[in-house]
Amino acid sequence: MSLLEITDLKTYYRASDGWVRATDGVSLSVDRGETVGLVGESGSGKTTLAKSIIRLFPKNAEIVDGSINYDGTEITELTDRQLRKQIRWSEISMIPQNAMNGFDPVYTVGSQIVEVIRYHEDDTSKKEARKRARELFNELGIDPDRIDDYPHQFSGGMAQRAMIALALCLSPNIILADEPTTALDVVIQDRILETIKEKQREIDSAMIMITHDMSVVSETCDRIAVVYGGRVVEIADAETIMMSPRHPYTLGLRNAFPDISDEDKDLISIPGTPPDLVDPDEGCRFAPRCPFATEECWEVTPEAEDYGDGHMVECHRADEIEYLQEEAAKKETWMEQEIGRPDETPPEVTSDD
Amino acid sequence: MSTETNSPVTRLFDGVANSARFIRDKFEAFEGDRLGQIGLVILATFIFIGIFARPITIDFLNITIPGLAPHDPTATRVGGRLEPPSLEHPLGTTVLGRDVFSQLIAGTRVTLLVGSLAAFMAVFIGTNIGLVSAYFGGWVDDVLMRITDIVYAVPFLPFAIVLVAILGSSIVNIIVAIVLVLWRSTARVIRSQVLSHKQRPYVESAEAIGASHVRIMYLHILPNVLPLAFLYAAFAVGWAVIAEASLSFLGFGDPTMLSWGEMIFNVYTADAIRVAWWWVFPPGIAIMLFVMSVFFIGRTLEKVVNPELRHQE
Amino acid sequence: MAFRKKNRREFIRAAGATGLAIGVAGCSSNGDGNGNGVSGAEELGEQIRELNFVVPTSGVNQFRNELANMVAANWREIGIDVDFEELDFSAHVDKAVVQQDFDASLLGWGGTPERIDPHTFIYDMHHSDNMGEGGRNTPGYSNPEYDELAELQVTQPDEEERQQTVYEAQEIIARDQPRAYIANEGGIHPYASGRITGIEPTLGEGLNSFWNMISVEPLEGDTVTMGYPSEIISLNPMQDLATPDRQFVRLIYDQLFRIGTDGLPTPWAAADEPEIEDGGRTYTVEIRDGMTFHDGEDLTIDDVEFTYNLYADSPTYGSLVDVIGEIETSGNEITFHLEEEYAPFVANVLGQVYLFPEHIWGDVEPEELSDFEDENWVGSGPFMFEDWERQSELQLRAFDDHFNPPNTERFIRIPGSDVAQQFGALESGSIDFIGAIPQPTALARIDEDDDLDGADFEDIGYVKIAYNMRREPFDNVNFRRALSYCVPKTEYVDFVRDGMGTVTHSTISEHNEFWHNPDVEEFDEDLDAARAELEEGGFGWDDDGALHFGADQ
Amino acid sequence: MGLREYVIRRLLQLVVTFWAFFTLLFVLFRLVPGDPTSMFILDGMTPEQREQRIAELGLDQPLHVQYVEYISQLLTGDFGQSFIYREPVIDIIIVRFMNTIVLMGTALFFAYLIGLTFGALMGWWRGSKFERGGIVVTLAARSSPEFWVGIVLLSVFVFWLGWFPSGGMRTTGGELGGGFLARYGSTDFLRHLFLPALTGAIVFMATPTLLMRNTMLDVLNADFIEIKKAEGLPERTVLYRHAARNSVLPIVTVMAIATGAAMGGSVVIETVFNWPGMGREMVRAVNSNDYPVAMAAFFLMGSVVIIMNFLADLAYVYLDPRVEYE
Repeated sequence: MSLLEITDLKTYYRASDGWVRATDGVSLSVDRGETVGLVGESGSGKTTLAKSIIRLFPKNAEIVDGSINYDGTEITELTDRQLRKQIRWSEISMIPQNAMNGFDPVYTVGSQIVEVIRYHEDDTSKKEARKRARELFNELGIDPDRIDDYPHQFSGGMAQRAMIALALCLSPNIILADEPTTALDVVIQDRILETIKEKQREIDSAMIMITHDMSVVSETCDRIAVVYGGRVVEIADAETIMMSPRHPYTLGLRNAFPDISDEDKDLISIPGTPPDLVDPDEGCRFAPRCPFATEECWEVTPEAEDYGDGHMVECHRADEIEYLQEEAAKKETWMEQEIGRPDETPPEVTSDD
Repeated sequence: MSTETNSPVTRLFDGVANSARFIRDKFEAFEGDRLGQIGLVILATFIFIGIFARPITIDFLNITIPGLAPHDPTATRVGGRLEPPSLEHPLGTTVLGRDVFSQLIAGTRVTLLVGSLAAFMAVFIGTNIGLVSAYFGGWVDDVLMRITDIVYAVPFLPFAIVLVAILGSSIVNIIVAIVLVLWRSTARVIRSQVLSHKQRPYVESAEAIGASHVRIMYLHILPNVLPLAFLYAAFAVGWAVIAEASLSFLGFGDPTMLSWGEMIFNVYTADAIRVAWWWVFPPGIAIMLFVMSVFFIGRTLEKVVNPELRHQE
Repeated sequence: MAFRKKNRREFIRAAGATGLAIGVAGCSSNGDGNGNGVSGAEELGEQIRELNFVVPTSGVNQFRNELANMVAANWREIGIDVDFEELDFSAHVDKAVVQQDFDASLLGWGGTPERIDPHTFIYDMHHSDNMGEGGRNTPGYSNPEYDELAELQVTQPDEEERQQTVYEAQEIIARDQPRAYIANEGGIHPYASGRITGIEPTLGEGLNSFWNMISVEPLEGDTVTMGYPSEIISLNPMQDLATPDRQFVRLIYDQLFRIGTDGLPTPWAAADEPEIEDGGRTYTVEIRDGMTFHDGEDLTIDDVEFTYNLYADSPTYGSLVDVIGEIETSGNEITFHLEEEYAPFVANVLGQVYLFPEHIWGDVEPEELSDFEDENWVGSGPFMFEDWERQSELQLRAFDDHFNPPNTERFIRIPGSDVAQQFGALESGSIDFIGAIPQPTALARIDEDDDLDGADFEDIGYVKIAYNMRREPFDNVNFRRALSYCVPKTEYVDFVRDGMGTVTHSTISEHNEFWHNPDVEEFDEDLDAARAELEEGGFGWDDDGALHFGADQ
Repeated sequence: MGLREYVIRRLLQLVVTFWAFFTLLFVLFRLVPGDPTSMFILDGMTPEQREQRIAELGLDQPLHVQYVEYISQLLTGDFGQSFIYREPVIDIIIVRFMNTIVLMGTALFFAYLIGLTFGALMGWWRGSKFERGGIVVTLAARSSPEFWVGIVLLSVFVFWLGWFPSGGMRTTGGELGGGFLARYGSTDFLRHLFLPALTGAIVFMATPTLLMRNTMLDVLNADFIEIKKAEGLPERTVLYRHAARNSVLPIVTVMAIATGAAMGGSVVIETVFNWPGMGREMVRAVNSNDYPVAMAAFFLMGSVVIIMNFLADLAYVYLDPRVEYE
């Protein structure tokens, strides 16, 4: 039994023109101590998926179906109070994208750490809580005296470390890290990632790392789930995703980031934008942007298929892996005019075949 | 060389393009914004009434467009004393038998005049002070902002009353009094906006080219803060109209210009509030509607200037 | 745009057919249709310049503001450009009376009881001695023939003789029209007949009169509350006092004589009429026995003598008693020796000097007098000062030891922002009467409300337009007379004031029956007559109807 | 720059502002036509009396002499003597000032109490009918001049329903003077206070309502609010300790300015309700050329704004740690 077991989760938003299916039938499991990466462009639904785990979404959103089982507790069935007291932060905490905005600007960083410790641990005195905050600062490489500083007095990297301290202060079992380093410059990024990994191992917690950056996940994650259009389109261990992905979207994403092994490689981005998730039609949601889409892709929603070792892929053409990988590496494949519904502009791939 | 000759021209074009885009945005912003649309309709109606309130004679064409007001608003005894509304006098008559409906229509002009002139001048002054203050900084900024502080300490109505007592109560003096106080908020806002623009690369590059201060301020920075000035102008119209009405109500209005505020002052001094509801309510409601329409429009413009607001609606 | 006042002529031209025609009568004399387009003088000189017409704002006086508008419209009608200038009271007085920087000025002149004696209206207002800055003779009227009469009447102790002189004087100024005398603005003062009784409105003052305040009586309780649209400045009799102040100072302080309800001085603190000897140059007065001040001290003949010396020393009021040469006292009598004959001595001096307690004011330096503050305002009058909070209320209490105690135990005066606001308070019952004329709209409400009534009174003061005779073309008598023919006096009284008040043509009101000359020349709205006057004066009109001097002028 | 230097610097600016403000006033009032004797001329003041009075008041002195004299007088805390009443200005003005402060203070208090609550709710229920209706109502109130609101309230509550007195500050004939509580604590006073204060509250309410709604929206969208929720803190804590605390910042500045507007607007409300306040006194003083009183009234109104602005700045330093002492 995994620590966290998400089954067929559907989180929808009410919008003026219908339901936005931000998470639409996602299943995912996370083991103790494991790091799972959620990768996708912005708007793909990865953040909603992660926040659904602690039911942290606006008033107009709700989990319409599915289950989130955390260590035997069904999170979807908890009352708000139980959720707050038992799950949030004490079991599952988070590190936001921009730490600077993650702290309330009008209170000192230390007081905000103390606030959360004292809320969850009734018998911890203020003094003890402060002591723990200082220790955490020390461990994370910040001068402990700075707990009395205000957020704006920290540099970006320091603020992110302070945020990590906040996320770790209750030794949670799962940390939701939402693009924890994108706001920072590259040199600091690595050091912060290292720090996170180190602390994670120390307290043996699992982590869900949300990012659009393939290079970040490849270094830090055990397994990677690729999210598109509110669904997990491909999931496998990090190496498989990086070396031999089967989904065209994963291929495209990989193209968009520099390859550590091949410095000369051109960066290719996927044309188009993520789909509108308001009441989507049948068919693969990636089809409109996919250079390999066939008639079937437009008509039939692909089911997840298992390719061994937990490598699940939702694609009709996942079997043609060599061809796909070869073609996807070419820049021309991703030219915008090459893509579209077959009957409008027939893509070469199909006529060639 | 090419950049040097190019730069002012392109900047100018950019400025024009910017304004064009702003105006287009403005109208786009009204789409789907019910309040903004209502505001536009009300304002357009008032403008129409204001323009055609009284007869207009075009000399060289030798034609006279008849006015909307059925009677001379100042003529006494066009009806009886304090007659309630009737077909002849849709809004009844005043204590000296003047036609309230005609007065209401004639008052629209004064309102439009005060609103537009005062707002334009206040925003013009405010924008320039804000621009100069932020652009030059240092002691210039210090002096101008201290002056702004002092103007902020001036309570508006008492100041206007004193000024009108000195200069006499004419519409021009009332506008002057309003303008002298109203520019302050625009100056502050424009200043902070310009401060942020000053740091941007395009200003640095203009400086590098050796453009003059005036050129940088008016050709490079101004087009970028103009939308904000527009917004403040919209609100200033509302405040100016309220200010004129309040002054008139206190008896400091221009005696030669019958405004809505002065109509209420007349009801008040004629001690007819309890008797002649038809004389009190129309001008009061007119003031409210007019200012509301301007505020509705301002709110919509605000979304153009500050697109973040759009997502919050 | 509402062109109500300014440049009406231009407006008419610009607007074309707008139905704005006003007073079309007499247009034909304007020469429309008789070929040459010019009437009046054979050849035209310079055009008459724009005239500066200083008038009160409608906030100061709505009635008079309307009147001014009508007058200005008529002046424009006969071809004169008018610069219509509305001013607040203080600015108006400063410009017209002090600076004398005006062409025509529309102001009122109050009809307080001490002005029932014709001296103020005849001498102060029209004698050439008083045409300096701030003087009463605002128009700068200077006519030796008239001056002689004005001086003569002061020295005539015989009332019949003096009446004849005053009659002649009135004829002369009616003929010369240094001012347009328009209307005596009597009217009604509203009161709650359901709450008070014994009201006694008098000539010129209505319910503000002294006699009313001591005779008014509450039907229930012990308090009468009076409303007045403005606040009292001071109760110090030695300060510069405005009319509302005087109306209360005289409740607290007594005089030797008071102006009676008939307008004639009657003995008050004096026991009897004065003994006049020496051809009107010696006045002897005996004071009433047993009078005391509010603090219980006796009022003696020494206090009276002290008072007159105090006035003589006062920088503010010294001139009032200038005419007194010497004062003697013996027993209960005080004798005044005058420097010269002064017919209105009883009304204007003995009736206006307030009696002071020497034990309170004795040590005050003359230049401190106007700043002196007697916290309890101790006088000997029928009311005692009780308490005062400015802009809130002034409370008085009856002085029971007075020889003529008031009928109400307490008297409260409430200042308000305006009459309209106070009328509301009268209706709601927080005020018992108002010392001001309400708007015509209130008249109907008085009729409808069983608890309310209006006290009618007439006025001897009037509203008038002063012509600045120091400047041309006002030095031309025909010009002034023509302007006076443009004043719609009847319209003003009947329509604008809804019948309150009376039209006047003389400086002495018809309600001042003894002194009023009913046979003076009359000027009411008549534009034809105005044009005829102008033609006679050698003026003429151009094609546009604008008024010009004749070429020979 | 440290806090202390900042405060000192602001204090110095305050002094300069005061001086400039005062000089402006002096010049302004000397330009008003007429002089303090104009009031009396028609009531019998002779030309000699007039000249005597002008000299007494020192108004025949050159302007700069009058200016220096007045400044030095003011430095000793003396507003001088009323030209008309001939009493110390302070005696005349202080009661009016208190009356105005009590009226406007009450109005502002309720305007902000209601406005902030209303605005916060509008922000909370964004997009709802309540919010949309609220905006229209608020803008309608903001579009109405004070006198208009006052007249409507008078018509309804006094003339029609007869629930409240039509004006004044208390029923007449009672004991005058008395302590603060005796003056402002009685039910009679509160009955008189209700309508004028309501008028002010309605007019002043719009600004805090709309501002609170906007800042609420901003703050509720802020990342840290989400973090605070993720931390498991109860909604109340998040709302009050974090969201509201941050929303208050812009309100503080606007409140200082609103106080100024309220002081200025008091003239109108006092006129409509015959309130014995400073605004009316100032109009009277201007009309009768009683400069010392008019200037003192104007000066006090301005001072309230200047001082409120100063306090707002200081409060900001305390409330928002991000403020730098520039």
